[in-house]
Amino acid sequence: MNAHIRKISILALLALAVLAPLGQGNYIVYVLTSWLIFAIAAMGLNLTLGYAGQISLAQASFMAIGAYTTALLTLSGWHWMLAMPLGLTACFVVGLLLGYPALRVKGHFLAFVTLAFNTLVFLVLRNEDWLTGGSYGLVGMPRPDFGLFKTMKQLHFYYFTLGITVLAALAMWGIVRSPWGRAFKALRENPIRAESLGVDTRRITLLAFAIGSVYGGLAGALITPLVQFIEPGSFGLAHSLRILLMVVVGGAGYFFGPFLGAGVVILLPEILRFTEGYYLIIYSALVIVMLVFVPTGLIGVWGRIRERFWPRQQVRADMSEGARLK
Amino acid sequence: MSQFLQVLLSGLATGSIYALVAIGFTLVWQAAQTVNFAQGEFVMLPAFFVLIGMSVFGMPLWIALIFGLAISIVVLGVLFKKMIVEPILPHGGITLIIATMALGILLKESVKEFYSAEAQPFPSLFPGDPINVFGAVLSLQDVFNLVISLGIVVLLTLFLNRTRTGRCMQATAQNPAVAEILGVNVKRMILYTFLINAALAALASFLITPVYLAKFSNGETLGLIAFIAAIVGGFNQIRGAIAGGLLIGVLDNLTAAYVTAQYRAALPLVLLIVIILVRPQGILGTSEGRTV
Amino acid sequence: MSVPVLSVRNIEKSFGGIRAVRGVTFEVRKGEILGLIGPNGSGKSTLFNCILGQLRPEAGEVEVNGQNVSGMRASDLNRLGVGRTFQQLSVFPKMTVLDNIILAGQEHHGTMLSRLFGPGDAGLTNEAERLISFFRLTHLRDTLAGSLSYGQQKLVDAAMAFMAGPSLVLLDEPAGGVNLTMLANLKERLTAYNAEHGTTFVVIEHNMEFVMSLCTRIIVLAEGGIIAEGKPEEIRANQSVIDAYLGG
Amino acid sequence: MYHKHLLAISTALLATAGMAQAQETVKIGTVAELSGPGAPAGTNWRDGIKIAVEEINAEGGILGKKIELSEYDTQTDPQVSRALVQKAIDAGAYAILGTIYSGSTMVNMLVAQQNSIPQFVGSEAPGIVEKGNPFVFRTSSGAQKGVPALTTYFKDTLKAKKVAVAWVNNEFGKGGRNVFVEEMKKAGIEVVADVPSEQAQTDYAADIAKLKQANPDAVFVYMNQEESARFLIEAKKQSLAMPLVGEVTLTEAKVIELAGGAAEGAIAHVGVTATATDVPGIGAFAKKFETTFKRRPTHDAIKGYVGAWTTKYVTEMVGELDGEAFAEKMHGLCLKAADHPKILLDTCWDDRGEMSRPSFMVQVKNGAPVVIGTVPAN
Repeated sequence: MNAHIRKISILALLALAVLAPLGQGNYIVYVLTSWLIFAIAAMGLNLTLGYAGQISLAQASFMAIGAYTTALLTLSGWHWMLAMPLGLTACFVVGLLLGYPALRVKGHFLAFVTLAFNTLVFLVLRNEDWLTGGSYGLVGMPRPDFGLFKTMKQLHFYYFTLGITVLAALAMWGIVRSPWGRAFKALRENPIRAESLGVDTRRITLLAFAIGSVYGGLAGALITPLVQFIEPGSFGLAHSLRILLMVVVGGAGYFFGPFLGAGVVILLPEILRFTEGYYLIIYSALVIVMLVFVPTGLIGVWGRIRERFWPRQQVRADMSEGARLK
Repeated sequence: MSQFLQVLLSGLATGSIYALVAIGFTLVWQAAQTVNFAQGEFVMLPAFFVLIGMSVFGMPLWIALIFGLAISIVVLGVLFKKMIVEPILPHGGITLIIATMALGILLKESVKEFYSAEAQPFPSLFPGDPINVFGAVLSLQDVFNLVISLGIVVLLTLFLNRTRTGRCMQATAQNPAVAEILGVNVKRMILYTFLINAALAALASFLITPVYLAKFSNGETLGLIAFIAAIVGGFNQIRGAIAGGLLIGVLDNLTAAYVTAQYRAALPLVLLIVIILVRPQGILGTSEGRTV
Repeated sequence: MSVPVLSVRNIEKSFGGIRAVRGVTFEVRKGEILGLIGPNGSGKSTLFNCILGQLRPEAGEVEVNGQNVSGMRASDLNRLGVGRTFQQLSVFPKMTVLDNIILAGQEHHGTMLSRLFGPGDAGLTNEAERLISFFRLTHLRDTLAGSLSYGQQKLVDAAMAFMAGPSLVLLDEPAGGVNLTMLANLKERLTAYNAEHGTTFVVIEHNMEFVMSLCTRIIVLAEGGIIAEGKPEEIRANQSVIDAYLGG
Repeated sequence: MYHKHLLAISTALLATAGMAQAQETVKIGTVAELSGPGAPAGTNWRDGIKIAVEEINAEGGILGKKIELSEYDTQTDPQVSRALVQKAIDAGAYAILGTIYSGSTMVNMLVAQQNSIPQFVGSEAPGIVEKGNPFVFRTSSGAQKGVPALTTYFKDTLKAKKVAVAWVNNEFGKGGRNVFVEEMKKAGIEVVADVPSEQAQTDYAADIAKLKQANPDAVFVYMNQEESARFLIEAKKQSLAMPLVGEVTLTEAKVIELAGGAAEGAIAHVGVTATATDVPGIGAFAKKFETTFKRRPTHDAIKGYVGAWTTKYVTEMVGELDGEAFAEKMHGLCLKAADHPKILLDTCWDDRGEMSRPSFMVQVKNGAPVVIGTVPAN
């Protein structure tokens, strides 16, 4: 029965996503599209952070790898549908190479390695201007054309992105529901016990990171045709941090957390417009307050409210907190 | 030759600042398992406290420095521990790391909006007279940076090894549970670590800002380099932090001068990956006994 | 004679000058239920952790079915057919009992890829349900493991150790904190499992009654060394064991 | 004197225009770097525009319609800037003023082009006018015009045989560096050291040591404000003896404030400068800006100011609110300061939107920039 309600609400949300841009100006459609794209990037990071419990500060760099690969190939005449998988493969391989040394050591080394990696990607994109256009970036990438369905119009591109997002979400759903997902969950709840049951913590974390990176690459592959201009500065550390906070704000380890978090981060500047430059101050302060009181993010806040007004069966006190970061 | 010497000496002077920041970072990591991603901002901020002291309250420089130090210890030491680390640490290390990232943004943006988005001049603490060393030029500032940070390391080591409080702090860092049984006031010892970290950050801030200028974004690269210095040098050693700091300072300058200026910022990453692969405990670190 | 299931040779481990385990050597044969007992601080937990690779001994070797496992990671050890339980509660509290048990088996089936693309239960539901009913937990199949009673969680913990069909299971204080009825149930089930599958057990336990009635052979440790070895009744009568427990 | 005169005129105009005011307004969108790293430039740009719009509205607006100014903050993010130009156009903007960072302009100018909306930008990267976009116009000369103006200075005044270039490795610095190297090649001057540095770099020891080793006759310094200041401080420390010549930034008030004594003697070529107070329009603007905002205007403020006023002048020459006609009129247009005082200096736009006007050589003497020569428009 609960699953029934869940199904209906997912369908309702999907319908909302289909109807939302109708009759809106190009700007709103653009904002909605970038919400979907960042939700994809955040979904990937959620796998790394929320499920495998590792901090990655390189999600924007993986977006860059996806974006530049797609841009270079589509500029040389490839179709987006062929260019994109190549970008994703590149992200997967780089993710493995980067994660391997970092995850060999205990502690939060992945955070530092990815932090430094973000700088490296920026430098390569800027310095190798024979390939990447250097600090001027790349411009004029075509939007994918599917014969009858052209995505040149903002609204069409939105639906194209929505379609890709739904597919990406379904793939993620599959991962989370597979034996893998169970292993992730076990890892998060009790890593030592999981290890003693044959769960290869190191390898599964590495793969989670690499798959999470692929989602970053997919988001990048979509940014390219959306903005039709990419430059190294759009994939800096600040953006990685922004995606990380999306995951945390939405609720790390919850399937729909990234959508919520990305929505908040993309839309908050609009809502807090009246505060002018203070919006980041307010936002970061709110994040800290949230982490003090409800570390499980906005989805956790909702859970608390529901628990308060419609209490369900009594749960043991030590178990009442939600899935949380280690 | 004089170019090499110049680059080497300047690298040591810069590296000594990295070392100061890295030491505080190491201490806090050991005592409270806190990885502070706002460490760079902790160095950016104290200079602004001094500027506020001078411009708003009209203090003379030396008073303003003491004022800046005191405020830093309260805000970056006590308040940081009480308002952020204490309530969030029970939720787990990752949550705390993310909170310190948000804190970094908060500090940076606050300075930008409430003080200035532009760089500000900062008074020099030492006369700028150049000292000629075999064709290389050092300022008195450089010399003091080096002397002060080495001095701090010596003093800190003496304090940790020779005083009762210092030994209690070490016991706390190694095994809080045992320290507690031995009658050490663990909470107070951890607080001391945060105070020392704040004081070191303030000191580093006062030493570099005359050259780097006071700007809200100054912490961005400094924080990263300090982490990497700490990891490269060896996390569980104060000596490690200073070795890592000096090493990065020198290598960074040598890379810029002789290898590639375009990729100089990649050096810390390369160093980090090499260390992780070859010697994860760091150059001077000892591998930790704890496995479970 | 065949190769011993577990062979421990000359294990040495010290902590800061205190020798917690001093050159312990023993073997366990197929189908045996070996009890490791000893007063607090006798080194049995340290020995246990050395065998399981959680601690790295300074000297000595551990072999499982003739293969050297010194320094092996826990997950690899498990894949060699070594199951274990933990002293503290070690179920996955936010997962159902069924999911707990399936997890314990899934890493032994298929590849990394097939676990990613395969069916959600990795085809293990039937096997898991058999084990659940063996441990008489069927009515709790879909309950979150975290909401079970302490004793029930101990049963789930034990069941997980058996899911992968191990040749050797190490039980770390299985009786600790479990009430009498549940304890009898646990002992009965372990014995039945041993009889049915011929699985070898090594048990660390404080509860003498439990050990004496469960085990076929007992090793007594004191101050890091073996002071006695034999059948339960021999141990019960051994003067040095009584001294070790009473006199220290 | 001039200032008072202006005020009198504007008050008089306000009085008459106020009565005949039409309800209709002209919407103009300021899309600028109001936060993020570009905030200092963006806020000056916006504030320059604010002064202009106040003046224009006081004079009755454009074609008798008041200007309704909307601000959009790009957070110095090109993607956001693109979205915001779209947003401004969705809201009915007749013209876009901004952005300043070339990276942002490169992307958002496509949107204005698609919608046939004229756009005045503060960016100086050469690429902007090389894309065949008929709707983009500069408010200051691009690097490929500004830097060549310096060639004669290096060649004739400094009589340099070998030079070095120290530049910040972003799209701004790289553009300037490329033009400079090209120019030196043409002039037959050898470039003996080519030293890139990072944006927000703090340690310039290695850079200066390299320059010292190369020992050129002069160094061309092409960096943003605070980087320039840190560079000058380190140069003084290592007593780098040759002349340091820059383009615009090196002698800006902010750089002098930051570098203190180390800025002494630095030379720069400046398009428009608030220090050129003997140009009447500039003096008046600087004064008004300072009383309104309690700080001195930068060249970005002047650029914004000129952009807003040009919008008015040219629209009234066209006689209607028509973006395409406006763009057509702009190409090849020259405005004389005598006829259009708020243009400040005689200014021309070519058929690509590039602008040219007389410029100045400035040197820091006794802690203040002093005009040491003028350079004719090129």
